[in-house]
Amino acid sequence: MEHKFHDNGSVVDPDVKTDYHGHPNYFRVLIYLLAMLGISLAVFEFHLPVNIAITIVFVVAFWKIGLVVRNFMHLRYEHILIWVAVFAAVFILLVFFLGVFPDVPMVHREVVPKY
Amino acid sequence: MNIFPENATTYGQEIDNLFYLILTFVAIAFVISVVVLFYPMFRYSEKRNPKAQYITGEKKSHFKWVMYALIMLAMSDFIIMYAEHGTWEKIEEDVPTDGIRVGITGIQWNWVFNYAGKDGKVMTADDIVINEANSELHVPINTNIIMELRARDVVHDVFLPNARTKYDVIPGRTHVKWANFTKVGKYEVVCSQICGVLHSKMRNYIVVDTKEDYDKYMAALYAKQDSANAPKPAAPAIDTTAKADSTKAADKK
Amino acid sequence: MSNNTKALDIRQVPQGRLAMWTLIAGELIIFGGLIAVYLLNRIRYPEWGAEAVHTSTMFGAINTCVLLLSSFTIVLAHNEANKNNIKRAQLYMFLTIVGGLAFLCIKSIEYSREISEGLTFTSPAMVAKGEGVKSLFWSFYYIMTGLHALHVIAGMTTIFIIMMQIGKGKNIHRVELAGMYWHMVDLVWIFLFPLLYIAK
Amino acid sequence: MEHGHKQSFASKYLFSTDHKVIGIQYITVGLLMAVIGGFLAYVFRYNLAFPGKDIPLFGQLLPQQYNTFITNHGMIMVFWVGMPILLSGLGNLLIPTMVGTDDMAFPFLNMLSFWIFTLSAIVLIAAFFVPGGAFGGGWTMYPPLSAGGYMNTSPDLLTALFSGTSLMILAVALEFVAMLMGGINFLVTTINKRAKGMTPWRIPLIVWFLDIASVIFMFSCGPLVAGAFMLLLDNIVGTGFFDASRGGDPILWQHLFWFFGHPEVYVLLLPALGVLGEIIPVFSRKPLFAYKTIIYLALASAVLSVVVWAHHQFVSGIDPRMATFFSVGTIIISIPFAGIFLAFMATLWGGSIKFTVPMMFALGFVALFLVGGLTGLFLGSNAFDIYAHDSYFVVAHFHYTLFPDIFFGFFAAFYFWFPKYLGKELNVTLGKIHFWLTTIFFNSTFFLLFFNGLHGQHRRINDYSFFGNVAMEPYSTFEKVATISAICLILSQLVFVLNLFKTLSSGKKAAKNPWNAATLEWVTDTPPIHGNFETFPEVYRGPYEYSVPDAKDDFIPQNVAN
Repeated sequence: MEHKFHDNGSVVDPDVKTDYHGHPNYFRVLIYLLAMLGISLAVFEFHLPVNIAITIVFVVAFWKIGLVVRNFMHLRYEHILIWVAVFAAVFILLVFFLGVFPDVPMVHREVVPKY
Repeated sequence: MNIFPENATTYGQEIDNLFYLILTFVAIAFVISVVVLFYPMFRYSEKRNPKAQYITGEKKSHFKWVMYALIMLAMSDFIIMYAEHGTWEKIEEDVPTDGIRVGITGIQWNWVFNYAGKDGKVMTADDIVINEANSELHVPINTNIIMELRARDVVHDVFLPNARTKYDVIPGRTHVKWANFTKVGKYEVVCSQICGVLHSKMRNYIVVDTKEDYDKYMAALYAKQDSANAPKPAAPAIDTTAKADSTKAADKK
Repeated sequence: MSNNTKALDIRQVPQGRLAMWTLIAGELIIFGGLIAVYLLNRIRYPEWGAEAVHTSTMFGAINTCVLLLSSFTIVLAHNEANKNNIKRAQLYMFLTIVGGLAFLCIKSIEYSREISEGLTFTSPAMVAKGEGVKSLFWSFYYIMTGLHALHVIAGMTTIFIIMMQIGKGKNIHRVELAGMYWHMVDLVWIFLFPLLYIAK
Repeated sequence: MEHGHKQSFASKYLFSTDHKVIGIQYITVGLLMAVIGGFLAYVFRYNLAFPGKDIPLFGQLLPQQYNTFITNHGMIMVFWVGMPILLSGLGNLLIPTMVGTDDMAFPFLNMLSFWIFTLSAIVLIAAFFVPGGAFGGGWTMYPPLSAGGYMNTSPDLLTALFSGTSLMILAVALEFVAMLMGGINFLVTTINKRAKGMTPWRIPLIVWFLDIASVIFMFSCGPLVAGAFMLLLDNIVGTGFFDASRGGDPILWQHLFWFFGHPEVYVLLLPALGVLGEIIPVFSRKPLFAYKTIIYLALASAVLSVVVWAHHQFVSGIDPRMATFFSVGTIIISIPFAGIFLAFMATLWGGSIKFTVPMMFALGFVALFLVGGLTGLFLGSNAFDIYAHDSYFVVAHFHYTLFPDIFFGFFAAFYFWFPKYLGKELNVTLGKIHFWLTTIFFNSTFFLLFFNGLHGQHRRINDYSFFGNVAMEPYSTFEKVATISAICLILSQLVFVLNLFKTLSSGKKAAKNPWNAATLEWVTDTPPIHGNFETFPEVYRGPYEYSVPDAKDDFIPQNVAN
């Protein structure tokens, strides 16, 4: 069925080229990602103090996620609303985590009945 | 006719007063809203006002009326919050430490009452356990009753209408709540959270005695426990099932 | 449109990408909810660190590597599809599917090792010993990796169908959409890897 | 447009990808489920008033059946009546026509969504017929009651899978999948397929609200989907995610459930508010008061809706300080909704109000919701909630919010858009009788229950004569009044059914724009053709241009250029 939208700018023809965004250097991104993986493995191998290790590992994980989302999923070329949607998802998870935090991990273990 | 059932605790009246406070605000808001909603239905009906005005409401001079109402609502909201917070703190956060400790454990479908045994602590092996249908928990008047609330199988909810208190009991947790009864009488303890087939039949009593009656009742209970325990070693107060064991094991870590 | 510019009007974002982003946001919240629940329990039970020792960091790292490489190949497939090099796009998509299969194979080797140690979904032996809390770690391990594996299978199926379709010259723009889904699967794994394999 | 070739019955009515047919399908299934939900309500209400008596059309009600019935009544009315009718039904019917396009962005996905939804309804109903019966532990499904075989003892995987509990979880999960598909469709359609000139501030309020509701739904259901997966595995495999003896946490489920469960209330509320936003301006002949501000308020409430969930758990063992935080959140979220309602009331001022049937339902909604909303203040303040939680006060409160929301919202929409989408004029007298009967019997059913609740009547009990506090007069009389009114309320819906069938069989053909409304769906034919518009309209103005000074008519349709 041909579409009668003329010039409202929406891309509705299914076979139209969707390559409206730029392309980063994918290979370089891959190298970064593998290097990040190396860092988290190194952290594991060298038995750093637990707190530091966990911090590094999670910073690296978020960094990797950022690299994949921004480059492979082309979020860096995307409309602002898409950014809002993705960050809203993260924000909502954070709210959930913080709201439940006092009730699950912080529950004093000793209140469990001692029979 | 009383709106609430008979009040029997020190903080019960506060809850009732809170209701009347909120009712005042709500009644005012209700009357205003009803006027705002129904007056235009008469004044601006098709017959009386055949030509409507063009008001988009985006102008500040129009929208300010909504703003006033919202500010009023917000203010009354926060007055209510301020007024009730003290009651909440008193009931939920500041549990007194001195008083008589009793254990109330929800099982399908009964409340099990634990009196402290000789050691003065509940949930130990020498507790006096009452696990019968329609059983009574005797407590003295004008004393802080500190209730350790537990559940053994599913989620229940201790509801004492006359004490104006209620709390869920969750397997794996202990909630410590309190009440101070001011009237002698026999009050219901019901389960207010659906807990299975016979949820509707889960009802026991709290009996508030004078101090003398309570002492007499307890003395009789201790005597009975002694005679029951004399020939054989003390039986565990609560059956230590595999579930309880594993919780305990988890606990030590 | 010229390269390297953002879509300024939201309507310039094609329907497919818009829907895919919405789906990804929804999926991220589902997985994120699971991860949040796991994290809450992980903080509550420090003894889970001792259980995580039984997971194989080496296998996990290899799997991460495999998924990263497959993400790379699918993004190349998208690149080629845009240049209308259908054959090369199909080749890269095939490589991605191979990557997914490799991931699943490694995962199943891991599973069989753990199951042979008695660490199963419910770990009845542990529960019988009264170590129910420890068995819960394994329940979480299997539900998280299992749900992820289901997504891997779904992603592979999608990529396979689209690989067939573009062979007939249809739906070339869908290569990118399948790729986005595959990246999402990759993302989840990137987060699961430190959670389950490194934090010990 | 493809309206030349012939379609078979199945492809035209059953497996149609036309958004209008799908919308009508959703509403039909929703109404059928409402019949089931209403029947369940009738049975357990009758049992409450006359415990132990034989119930006409049913017989004896066992305690387990009572639990099953109240559980499924709640489930059905929220997820299988409110959601399909208000969100999916209205969304499918209205969004493409109102934004001026031919169909949804993904018509096939849309059809799939409807059939998955129907499957979920079938799964839910099937649970009644498996051994052990449907789940009966409250619609909130709190574990451990819903896990580990407390309801259905299950020796092996297959029996466990086909137990009432598992089937209910599966049904909910399937419904979520369906609604997620629908939500993606709504969003993409609105964002990407708008007519030329349909800028964001020219989109009708209901489309905005349906989209905001979809966003709330999609962003809040994730944790519950994960939780449902875990609960299902607890049931069929025997894991211990919510088993306290193995380190699981029943409170966690409550958080997961209410993190979705409370935003769900707004998912149901926003589409109905959107209906008001369409109807009130049309029959006041006045622009919607503060249209942009209403949308900003709705967005604010969408953001706030994720920080209020734990007010359902004030007495369930959450941290008391967090309870205060959530109490404040609850109180704050009342402000945007109060603002929206006040804007609707302000729309009436200076208007020229026509009391047509849809307008009566819309105003009835506002008036009744006022009671529901204001009683929410009692429950939102956490100290009074200690007493009122899980009592009939709560039951009356949420029926005063959800009944006007789901049914008055739906009836208003029904009487308003029926002439458009089915092309027949409804009988006005029957409509007015329907409105008055519904309003009167609704109030007499639920208003007295506030007093029962305040007197300590707790929920989900099949026989109150067992409890001294509530077995006394006048509360047992109130029970009987509520039951008789509830039966009358259900019977008065027969007027609606009569009106519907009379109109379908012998109604007059409706005009193209019977209400003189300005939005795009009234521009096209009645009923709209497949593809909606002969030529796609172009939009030049906002959706509520009524009584514009110096205009020819008292309304200017959106597609009319200056």
